[in-house]
Amino acid sequence: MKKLKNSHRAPNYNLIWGCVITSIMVLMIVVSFFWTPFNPDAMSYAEKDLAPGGAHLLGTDNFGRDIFSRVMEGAGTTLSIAFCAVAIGASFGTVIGGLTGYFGGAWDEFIMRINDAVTAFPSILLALVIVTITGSGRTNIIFILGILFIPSFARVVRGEFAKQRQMDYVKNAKLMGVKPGRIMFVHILPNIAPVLLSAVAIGFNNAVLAEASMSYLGVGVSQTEAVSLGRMLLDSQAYWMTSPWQALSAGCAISILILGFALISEGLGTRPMWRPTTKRRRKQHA
Amino acid sequence: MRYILKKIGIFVLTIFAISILVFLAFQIIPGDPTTRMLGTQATPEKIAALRAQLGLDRPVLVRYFDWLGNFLRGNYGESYSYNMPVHELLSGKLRITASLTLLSFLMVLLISFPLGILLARFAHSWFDRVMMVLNQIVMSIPSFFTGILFTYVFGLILKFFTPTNFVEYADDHAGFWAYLVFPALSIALPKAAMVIKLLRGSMVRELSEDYVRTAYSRGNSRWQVLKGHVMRNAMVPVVTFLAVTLVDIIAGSIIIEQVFNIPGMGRLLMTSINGRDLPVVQTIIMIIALVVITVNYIADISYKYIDPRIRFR
Amino acid sequence: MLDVKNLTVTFNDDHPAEAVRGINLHMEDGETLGLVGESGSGKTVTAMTIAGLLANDSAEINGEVIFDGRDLLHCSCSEMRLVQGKDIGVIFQEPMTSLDPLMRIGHQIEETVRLHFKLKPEERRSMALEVMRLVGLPEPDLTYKKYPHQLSGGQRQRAMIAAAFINHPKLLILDEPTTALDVTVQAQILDVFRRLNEKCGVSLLFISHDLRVVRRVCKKVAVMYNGEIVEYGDTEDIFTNPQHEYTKQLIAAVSAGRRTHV
Amino acid sequence: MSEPVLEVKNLNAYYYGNGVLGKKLKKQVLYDINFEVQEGEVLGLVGESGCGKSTLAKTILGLHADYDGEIIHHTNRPQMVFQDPKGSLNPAKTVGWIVEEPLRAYGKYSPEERRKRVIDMLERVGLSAKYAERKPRELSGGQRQRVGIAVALIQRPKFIIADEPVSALDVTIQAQILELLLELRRDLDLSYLFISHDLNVIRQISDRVMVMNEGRIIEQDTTEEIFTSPKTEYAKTLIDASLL
Repeated sequence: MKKLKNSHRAPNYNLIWGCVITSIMVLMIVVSFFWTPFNPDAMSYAEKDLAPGGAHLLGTDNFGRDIFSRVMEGAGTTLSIAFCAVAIGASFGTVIGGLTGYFGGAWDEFIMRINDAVTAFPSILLALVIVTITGSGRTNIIFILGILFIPSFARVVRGEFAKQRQMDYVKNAKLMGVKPGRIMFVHILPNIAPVLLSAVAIGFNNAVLAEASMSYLGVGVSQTEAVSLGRMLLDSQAYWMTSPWQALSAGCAISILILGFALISEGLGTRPMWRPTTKRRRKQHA
Repeated sequence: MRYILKKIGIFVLTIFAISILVFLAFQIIPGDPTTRMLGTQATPEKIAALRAQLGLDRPVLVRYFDWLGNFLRGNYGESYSYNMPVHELLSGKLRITASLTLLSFLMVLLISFPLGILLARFAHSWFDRVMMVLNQIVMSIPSFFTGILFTYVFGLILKFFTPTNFVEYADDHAGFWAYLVFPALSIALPKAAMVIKLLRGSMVRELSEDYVRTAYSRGNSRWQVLKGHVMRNAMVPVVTFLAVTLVDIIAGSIIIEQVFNIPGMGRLLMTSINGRDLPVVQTIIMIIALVVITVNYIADISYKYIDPRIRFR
Repeated sequence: MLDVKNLTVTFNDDHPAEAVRGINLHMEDGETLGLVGESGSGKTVTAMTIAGLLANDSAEINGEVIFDGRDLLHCSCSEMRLVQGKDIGVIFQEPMTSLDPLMRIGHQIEETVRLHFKLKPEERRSMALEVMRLVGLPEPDLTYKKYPHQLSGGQRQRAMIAAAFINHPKLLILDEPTTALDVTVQAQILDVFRRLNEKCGVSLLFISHDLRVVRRVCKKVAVMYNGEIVEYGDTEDIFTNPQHEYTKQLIAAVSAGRRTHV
Repeated sequence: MSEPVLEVKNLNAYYYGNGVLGKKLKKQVLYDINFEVQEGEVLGLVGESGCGKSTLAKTILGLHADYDGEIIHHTNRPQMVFQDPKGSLNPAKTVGWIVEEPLRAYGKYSPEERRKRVIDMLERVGLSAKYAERKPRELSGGQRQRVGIAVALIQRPKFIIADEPVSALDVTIQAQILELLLELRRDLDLSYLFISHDLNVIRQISDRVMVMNEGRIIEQDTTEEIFTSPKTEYAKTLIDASLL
């Protein structure tokens, strides 16, 4: 049986472009931890409202701060919050989803009801409610978004586990006497990896959007704590006439971050690179 | 018939559960409203008196039923910061947010259906690929950024509308709707992009089903197959998503009202969150919760008429 | 009635195994021809090419398929559509998925008529009920309003036959119509095909991997292996003295003789 | 006859669907099943799809819990060969890993010992060692089914339930797999409960045959008896439909 070559398959553009965009942004963020063209918070009245180009790649804002370094820093904050939130959501979600999906029974029904109830509400609304109770700020936002992502992850993982549980290879493993824990994580997990990764990518997508929205609404990362893209957008809105590039660069940064993750999830979800395309049905009439 | 009764039963039950949840959520909030109302000269006696006056010292259950009773009768209690009844505060704002949401939802339908079908018809062609890339980009741009772009391009430069002054419905009907067009569009665009992707994907998936092959074998043309068979089958997952989309639009309108400073419910929600004006927040959240449940309930019921298989479960 | 001359179909994407390498077939009016072979022998591709259902973006087809004097391979889609459903009916293997789940049975059966003839709704309805009775669907006027998921496998296959046969086509192409059915139901469906052939004179092109089924319905058999027809003749001759090695293997595997074992 | 390998006494099995308002709907699927499998015997079980054959197989092996009645295994670790070669092997792992997994669960052998046994078993079922590194999707249906058999046999069970092992395969390959199963029975003195809807396959491989209809065993006899003089009406129609 000749080994199936993957080369002549149409390359998975979504995944490639998604990785390219995301890695550029991540690279920029990692660099920003050590070095930024200018100190993001250094104000210099002389250089107020400079247009992009020259020393300041993206120009300066109304306080003379360099926008490019602020965007680098802001993207870092947004991404780090998103990362922690997704980490919480994915880990708890996978465990809860796995257990309920694999073992089923009353617990499965009960948790499924809660998942449906929570996911029926837009996450932003829930986040706003909790923020009223707990107050805003970076750590609060991380925990709020983290907890809010658990149900959506749990639902995806539960669905996949329940589906794989019916497969014969899982029954076979039970017959051999393989312990449930091993079946779940050694047998089933690798088979649902593509779907899981796609859910993580969607998680990032939503997390970045949620963080940016909350900061824009003024309930996210507070101004003193750290630079946030959402906050930059909010502050720069008033200075449209003088320095529109301030809002544009912040907004584009958010969009590019989201686009990167959206492309990755699109690429992973439908047709991961390493799985050859299923036989195309020869049905449609030309 | 029993099926519908069961559904109504669950509907009422869910509302009841949500009302308890919302009420409890706002009881566990640290800090007591009275301290803020009394401000600096808050002496223990004054606080106790005010608590008694507001009835905060009664057991939780009593307060809950009292609140629920008032809520159903339309009296949502006193706003802390504006110290006037909440329902007066809300009256005009509810209509603004509702019209913004419905206009936006209408736009989503008008944009996504024609385009979705067109892309399914020309699936895997260059046109399809280009549009899907565009679609992906539009989907990734957050609605508030689109809002800002619209205010900048259409407001300040092209002067289609003056960004900051909102036109009241009372004094100019046409102006009211004209002003809402761009905010609604900036909410609708990313949502429409998602619906297009789902509708196209669902139709392309249905096109590979066996019954499509049978339809071709009877002599149907490509359009006849799309219109007669695939459309309806593809609609089943789309309806679920439309219900979710409508709910997301409500959330989206809260943000967009900040961008276009529309004095709707969303804006009031934000100001009362920042001002920790709890009765107002509690009421708005409760109203949104009711709308969300009703929308999901209607979607649940509509499945029966779209997919007969569900009817007989 | 049907003349397939040197038909070759090659696929340029990932599964060359389904290629068809230059086959010739001939069918008179009212004839029943079995096309037998294992999965991958190209029998389904041949049938789909004749019925014009092969999406030729992925396949390269040459040769000729002369049907009533017209070469189906080289006519436009619109001309092809006039033939499909009117002169050629197709019945597929999976009764569960080959019917539109959201459309009533009667409506689907009538669709074949609606596409080809301008008739008043009552006329279409009576034609549908009449063909439903012909294929043995229970209480036609009740089943008319039902949805596919409310019928059993056998009933759904009968509905498929009714839809394909309502215009009394000259040729019925059957792609493994009984494989997905239970043994007892299989026998009844095969009888329906025989009745249609004997009473209404429709010719059958019967595709299957199961010799026993083909033997019950078809007078002539063509055995396909790896894209070529390796044996062609009357059913009984093929069964009594198969020439080709592969045909022998096929018959041995299915023969009822008990295998002697320790 | 020698000691029975498996005894099933008045076995009833149920399925719990979720009825209206969460009330559990109890649907009986198997009615009063009684039979034994003798050592070294191939007991055929034939019936149309949906008559409960697979449920019986799952219940006997403990994969389905809702039943009453007695199931007595006289051998340890009975194994199963599944119908769908695509689904019965873990798609993410290599063939070598899949066949070795039962030994890891068994936990008695060292890694080298395990690998040696895997290679022996693959050769025993007619696959060369080079297939060990391949993924299941790179194998043909017949090859995958051979791997399924290797997985079932590597723990040296004495009793195997084969649930429609050849139905998904082409006729010519079916014959090879049946041949292999009979060979293995002789060499490793196994006993089979062989389930199929195809009477022809049942006839080729079974010593005794049970005919099942809607959850009941309506006839049980030697293969000769069943095929020459079926007693029940249902068995007759089944046999006529299957004859050439």
